[in-house]
Amino acid sequence: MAQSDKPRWQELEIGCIVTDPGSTRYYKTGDWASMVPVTDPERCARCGLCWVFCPDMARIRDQRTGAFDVNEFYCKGCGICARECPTNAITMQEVTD
Amino acid sequence: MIEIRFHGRGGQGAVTSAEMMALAAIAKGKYAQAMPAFGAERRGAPVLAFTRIDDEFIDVRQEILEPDVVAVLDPTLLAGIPVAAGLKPGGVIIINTHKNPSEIKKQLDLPTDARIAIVDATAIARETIGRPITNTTMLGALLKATGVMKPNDLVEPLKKRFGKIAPRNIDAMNRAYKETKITKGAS
Amino acid sequence: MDINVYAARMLPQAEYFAPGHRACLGCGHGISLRLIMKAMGPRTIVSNATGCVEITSSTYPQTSWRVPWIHVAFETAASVASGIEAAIKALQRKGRYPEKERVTILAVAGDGGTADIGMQGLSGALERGHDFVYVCMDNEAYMNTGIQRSSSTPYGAWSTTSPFGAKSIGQKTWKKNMPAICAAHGIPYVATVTPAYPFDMVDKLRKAKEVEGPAYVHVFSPCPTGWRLDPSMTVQIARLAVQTGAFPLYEIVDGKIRVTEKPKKLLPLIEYMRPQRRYAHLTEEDVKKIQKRVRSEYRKLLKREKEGY
Amino acid sequence: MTRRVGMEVSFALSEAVKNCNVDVISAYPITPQTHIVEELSQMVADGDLDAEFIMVESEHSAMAACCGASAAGARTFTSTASQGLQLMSEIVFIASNMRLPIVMAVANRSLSAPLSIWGDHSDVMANRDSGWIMFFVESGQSVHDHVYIAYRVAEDSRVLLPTMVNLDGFQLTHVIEPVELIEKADLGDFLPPYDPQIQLNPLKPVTMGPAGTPAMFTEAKKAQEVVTWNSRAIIDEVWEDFGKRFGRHYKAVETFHTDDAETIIVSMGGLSGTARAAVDKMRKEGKKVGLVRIRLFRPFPAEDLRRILSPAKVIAVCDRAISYGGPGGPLCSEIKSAFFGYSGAPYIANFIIGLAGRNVWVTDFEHIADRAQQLVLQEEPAPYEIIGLRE
Repeated sequence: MAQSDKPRWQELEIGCIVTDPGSTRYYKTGDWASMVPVTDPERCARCGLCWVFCPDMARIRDQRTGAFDVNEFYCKGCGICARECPTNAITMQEVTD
Repeated sequence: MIEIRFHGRGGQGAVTSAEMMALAAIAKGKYAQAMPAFGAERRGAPVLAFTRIDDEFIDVRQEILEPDVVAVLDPTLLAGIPVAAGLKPGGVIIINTHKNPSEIKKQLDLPTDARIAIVDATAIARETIGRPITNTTMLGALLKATGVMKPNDLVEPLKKRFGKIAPRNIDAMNRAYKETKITKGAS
Repeated sequence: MDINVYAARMLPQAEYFAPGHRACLGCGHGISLRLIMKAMGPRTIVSNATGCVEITSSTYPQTSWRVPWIHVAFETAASVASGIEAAIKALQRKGRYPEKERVTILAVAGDGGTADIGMQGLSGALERGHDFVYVCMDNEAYMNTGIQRSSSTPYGAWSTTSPFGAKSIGQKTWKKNMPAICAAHGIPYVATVTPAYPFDMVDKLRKAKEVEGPAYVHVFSPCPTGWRLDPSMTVQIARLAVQTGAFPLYEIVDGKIRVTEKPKKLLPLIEYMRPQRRYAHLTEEDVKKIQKRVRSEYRKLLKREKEGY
Repeated sequence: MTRRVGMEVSFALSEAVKNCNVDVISAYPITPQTHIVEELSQMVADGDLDAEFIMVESEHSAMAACCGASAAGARTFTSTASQGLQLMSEIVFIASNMRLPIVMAVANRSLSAPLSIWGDHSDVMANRDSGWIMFFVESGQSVHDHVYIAYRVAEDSRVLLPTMVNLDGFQLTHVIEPVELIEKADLGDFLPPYDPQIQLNPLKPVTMGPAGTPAMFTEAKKAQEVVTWNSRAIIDEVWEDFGKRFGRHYKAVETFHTDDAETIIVSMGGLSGTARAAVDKMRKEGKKVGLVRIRLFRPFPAEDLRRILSPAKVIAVCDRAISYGGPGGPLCSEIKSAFFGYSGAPYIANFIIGLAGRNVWVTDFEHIADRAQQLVLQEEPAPYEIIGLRE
């Protein structure tokens, strides 16, 4: 069966190299999550520890308020941010459709 | 084509003799080939080396079974090794020995009309080079016995290989060239 | 408040390791790699061994790497790095390399790719003195292939090839001491780090990068999947590893050791072990035995530091 | 002008590597390759060759370091033999799919056990499917020439494949013979400086050697297969250019007295010389015997062989390796499959010769030609025969 969304052999780069650096950024790992962190911006100390400890670069800082929140496109729902948050501003909740 | 087989012991320089002959011939515009018998032997063990010289491109790469010339660098080899094996009729065997030709003849199984050339290469090497390494001395004897090249043709390759000690090796070769005695072999 | 609160703002904002990688949720490598790359910066070339990092970050036709990156085989991180280093040296000398400034060569391999199959290649590269940084991403077993034991798996731990049973405690051997082996090569810099101490980690990797010649950094990187651990506990368990003495943080600069994180009093080892179901089968006796060893190893480090070797 | 000198073949090879101005050499010593790495080390030590020589701790690391160096854009050389090739084999296969134009000289030697330092083709044949372009040379001259040719082919942007120059251990590596050395100045633009198409370079990051899922692996292999076959046109082009410049003309399949030959001996590598001497001798005796020397083993010159061998009655293929429990010699089985399904195929006999440096004499090739002519008269096709076997 042809896999039409994939490159044909003629279209592969020499030696199968990947020329778009960091291109997994187009890949949604947010689908994996069964839990999602919910941040209370009032309690967020803006320390950025959740950003430091996130394995998936799924913590984003609100430029205006400085508070941190989840990037659901990448968040796999591991819960490290919630556990490490020094002010307990993050709680893990089940993903609902 | 002239095919030469050298018999020596590991460390005596038989391979160097074979190489010097080939390099001198190539420098004269001839085709030549030199190679050791590729054994696992170490210093002291009997070894073989080969040289081929021709006016035309040399195809064959096999070892030499039927040499035109055999050179024996070490007289103690005569006791255990059939050094004359395959020597072509009319060929020549050159032996480093202080014995006389008739004594040597008894130790060898020579083809008809083969010639024997003898030289006391060990004595010459000791006196000239200071060590009983006979490879360059035997080159003189080989040249005398075969006429394939002149001692002068070997000077450059020897200089290149031996550097500072080349003059003594060249002296040894020249002296052997003069002192080598050639006699008819088997009747 | 923890020093790390301030550390967060001192870390470079740029990410050279991109999101969308396929690592398990809660993967310690995800955190470690981000931090490592922040220390290494953009002028870095990565030589990656086969393993979790490689396979989750380079699924064709995508890559998580924003720096040049190469993967050849399982046991070749260090030897490929030597080739890259030599090539850049030659090409820069001959004026034929596009980048004129110093390029950092970073080799990345797991504990299997370092302590087992890649050990010879690593030893060779360290001995030859190539200018590169080697990071061992130690998650204490072959996690990529499904949790098989390595020589870096700790004593007593369960894995699929060190199972516990009537005649087995689990892993029968003590964890191989890779930092000591690397230090024995006389290289200028060796360090241990873990993502629970991010500032320390970035600091040591910066030193590793700056030093001329080989640097070896051993990264204690928890694997929730293989350790049978709640994925939210990755950072916490790494912190406990340090606080119990199971994984001490130190650096060895030109042969001299400095313990960089010294808990006032080591916590009981059970606090580190209890959350990990890979240790669930151990008896109290077993835990005591392991704690005894852990503490004696830790004291040895302090003694070495004090005596200055 | 070229300079005709007597020198050991290993040194003639090293001279060419030097003249190619390689950037990185990564190698581990193994008999009978040692003279090559010794000479290159000396050249680097003397400053005659401006390269980084990585004296690795194993052949596995030698090839891995070559991959790293080549990926970083360096002209890269290595050399090995036998067990060394086997140890690095894992990476040999990787280098080709990664399209790294490494050049490697293999001083062909048998594989243990029993341990043997002597020459045959077991090592290269075990790596037959590694995706490298494979040349077999038969003299010091062709060794020297094929280093230049190998780099030119490997680095061609239409090819970008690693290339192996196979020279028989001892029978070539350790022989002193005349070689016309091509000096750097004579080389001219035959070998332009290496201009890497892909390069590990922070100014333009690429990811090399990614993980291939089943969804793309087949396509990756098809692309590799096609580029390998397509390299043949470039190899021919490079040989032609080489011939024009230096007067020595090489072909994928070289022939001697094949036009009217009833029996053709097929040989590869250093023993071809002795085979040629045998054919000369047999021709003088009025026997219609010819010789084919296969210079290019990958991509395999099947079409050339069909064209050249078809008119003969009997083909005697000489292999220096055995495929245990298989069809005999690997070269012969490839030639047989080249003919399968084509009408008018000649009778193909297989002889195993020169295992582990066993001497092969002119008389052996005479025997092979005679024996092949006997075999053709038998009703059942004969399996292979081993020459010089005591039984």
